Amino acid sequence: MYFQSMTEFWAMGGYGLFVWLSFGITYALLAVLTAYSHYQHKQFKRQLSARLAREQRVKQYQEQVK
Amino acid sequence: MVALSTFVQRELRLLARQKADWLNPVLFFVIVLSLFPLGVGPEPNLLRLMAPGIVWIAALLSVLLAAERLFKDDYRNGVVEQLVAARQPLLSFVLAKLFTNWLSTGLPLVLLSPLVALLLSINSAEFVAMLLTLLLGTPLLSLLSVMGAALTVSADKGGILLALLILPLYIPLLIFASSAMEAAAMGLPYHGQLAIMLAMLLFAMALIPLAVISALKLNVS
Amino acid sequence: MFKWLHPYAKPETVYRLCGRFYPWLMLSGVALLALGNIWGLAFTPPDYQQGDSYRIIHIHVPSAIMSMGTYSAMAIAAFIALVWQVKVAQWSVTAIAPIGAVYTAIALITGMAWGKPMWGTWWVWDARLTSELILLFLYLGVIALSGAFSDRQTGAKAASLLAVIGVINLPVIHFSVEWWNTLHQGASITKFAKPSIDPSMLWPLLISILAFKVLMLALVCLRLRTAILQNEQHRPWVKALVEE
Amino acid sequence: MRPIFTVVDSQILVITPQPYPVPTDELLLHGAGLCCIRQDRVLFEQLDFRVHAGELVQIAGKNGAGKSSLLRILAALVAPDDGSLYYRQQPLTAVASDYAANLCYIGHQSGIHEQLTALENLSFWRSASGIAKADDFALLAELGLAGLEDIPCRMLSAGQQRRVSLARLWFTRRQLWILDEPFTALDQTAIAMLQQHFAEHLQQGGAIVLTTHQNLSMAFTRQTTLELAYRW
Repeated sequence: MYFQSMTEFWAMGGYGLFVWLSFGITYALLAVLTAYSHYQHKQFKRQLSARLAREQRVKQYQEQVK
Repeated sequence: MVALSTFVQRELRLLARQKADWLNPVLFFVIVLSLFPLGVGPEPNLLRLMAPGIVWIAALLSVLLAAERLFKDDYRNGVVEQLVAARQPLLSFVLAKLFTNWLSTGLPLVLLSPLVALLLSINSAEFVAMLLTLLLGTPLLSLLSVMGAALTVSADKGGILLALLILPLYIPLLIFASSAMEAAAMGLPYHGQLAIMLAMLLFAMALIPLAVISALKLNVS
Repeated sequence: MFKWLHPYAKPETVYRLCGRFYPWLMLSGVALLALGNIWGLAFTPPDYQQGDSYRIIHIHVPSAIMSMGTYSAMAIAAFIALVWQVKVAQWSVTAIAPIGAVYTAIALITGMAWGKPMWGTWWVWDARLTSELILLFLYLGVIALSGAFSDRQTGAKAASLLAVIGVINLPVIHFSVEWWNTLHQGASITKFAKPSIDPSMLWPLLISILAFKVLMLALVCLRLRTAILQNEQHRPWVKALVEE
Repeated sequence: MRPIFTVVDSQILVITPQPYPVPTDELLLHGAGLCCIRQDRVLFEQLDFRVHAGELVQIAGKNGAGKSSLLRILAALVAPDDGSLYYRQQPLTAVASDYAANLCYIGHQSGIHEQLTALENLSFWRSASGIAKADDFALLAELGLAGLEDIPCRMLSAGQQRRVSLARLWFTRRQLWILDEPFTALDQTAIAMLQQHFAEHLQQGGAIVLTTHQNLSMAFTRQTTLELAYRW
């Protein structure tokens, strides 16, 4: 560890704001992109199973009519 | 090559019947130019300093405005689709579109340049540079905007999308054209910039018609 | 030439491969990023000129390098999509573009945060920052175009074409911006210097670059899986997959 | 393979369709295992499709059954999602130019620019298909458009516009016609005239693929109907 104490580490020699801002935004953006991609995947699977269920119902209905 | 002249003739005829299509962009160019002095103040030195940027940004906007409608009618009434199916005439169609698009939007800007020089208090050396850059640059601008128009012809939302696509591709042209005009203002030679613009134009002329053709093909699929 | 690739270009195979690789790529990406960044933040000496602010290099440089790298990956996929009509390649263009856009945004924001203490302002029309901004526009264009059509397939094809056009233009744009920058600002602005970097600083930087690369691959796997499902939703294997 | 109908740029004034070679049962277009997916629906799959010289193929089906999509696949505008097309036994992708040179495709949209007159539209399509100028007045008069030749097409009714669009079929020398809803907006006389023209084309060894809602009123010697079912 190069820094003497935790406070010094957070202060980053007076540049704390800029350093932690950059790192924070980077991690936040990467996390958001990952989470959003996961969400899209799940969401699509849900939509697809809903559609398959709907088609199933249509088929059942058509068979009843016959 | 299927009779390029008849295709050009058709486009010219359409331009003659739909004058608003090309008159509005030209008018828009003049309006934008006259708005700048109202915005930044009528100081001649300031205007002369800003002239390259103003002229080229106004030119971009007006050419984009004209390009947006370029393929819309022919897409809607099925001409594009049927030409794609016929394959052979497509290149002539695209070349005719490119040529008449420059004729109706690029050329008027070149012709209007004396007026621009008056409005922005540009001296004669700069005026010559502006004329030359407009002559070399507007065809390139037409090529780029026609490509953008072809890419987005079947898109649900046009307008802003077209600008977003073209903007990054347009930057080199903007840089070299305005730098040539600045060099002229300082009495420096600007052959280099013109040569680069010519090179970019030739490069674009070779590749962009092909890109337009494939863009039209994928838009009717 | 690409014949040997074809069996692997089957969407179902790609879907399964991506699913298998994703967790490992993601885990190792996060681990590498943590390693590189903690090393760079806490265990290297400060720069003698820039003090501790230089530590932003550990994300700025990797994201800037990988924003370009991601664009070339996207352009290669687009080229394959256009020439050999490989559908998976087409879909991967739309899957890659948002990742590249995020990397570019990171490079821009960290560049600004680095520039503030160095130059005194958040934004300077420096050649590299300007190039990154234009790159962001290119990415946004690809994303916007791929979503602008009612037909998903048309959107993917148009985005591929635009990506190829963009990569042809990228060098021209880059050099013109560089030239414009030297013309207008000369040496008055200190650019991000490329100092002879000390090995103790170099290792964490290299690890971070690798981390960004691995993370990009992981995200491509994840997003491509979704794209494959969306485009193949009528195939029996997708139905079987969802119903299970 | 050499196209049988080469386009000859001659200075003829009267349209004399070149005599087609002896009508044969040659298989012109063959689609094997065609599949089409639009948006989130499978329109059709495993569809086999054959068009012979001298044959008229009518594609019927409800709205949204995929008639137009099938035509667009046959016209090589869209690649099928599965399956492949063969033109004269050769894969379509290998002989695409030959195929396009023997194809006359008129889609759902007429291909008529509303700002141009009937004459101008016709001469545009003439030169687009590589055919020399000829007496379009006579042709338009034959189609019942006498006196409307030099009026912008936006002033014409939908049926009249459709006639201008279909006038192409009277001078084209392409063997295979692919027509999307050619009878839309046409009145009974025009429909009869068009079918008469179809019969002549078929007689000379041509082939026609068309979609229509209504049944054809004329009986053709060789006619196939393909009914596309609406699928969920």
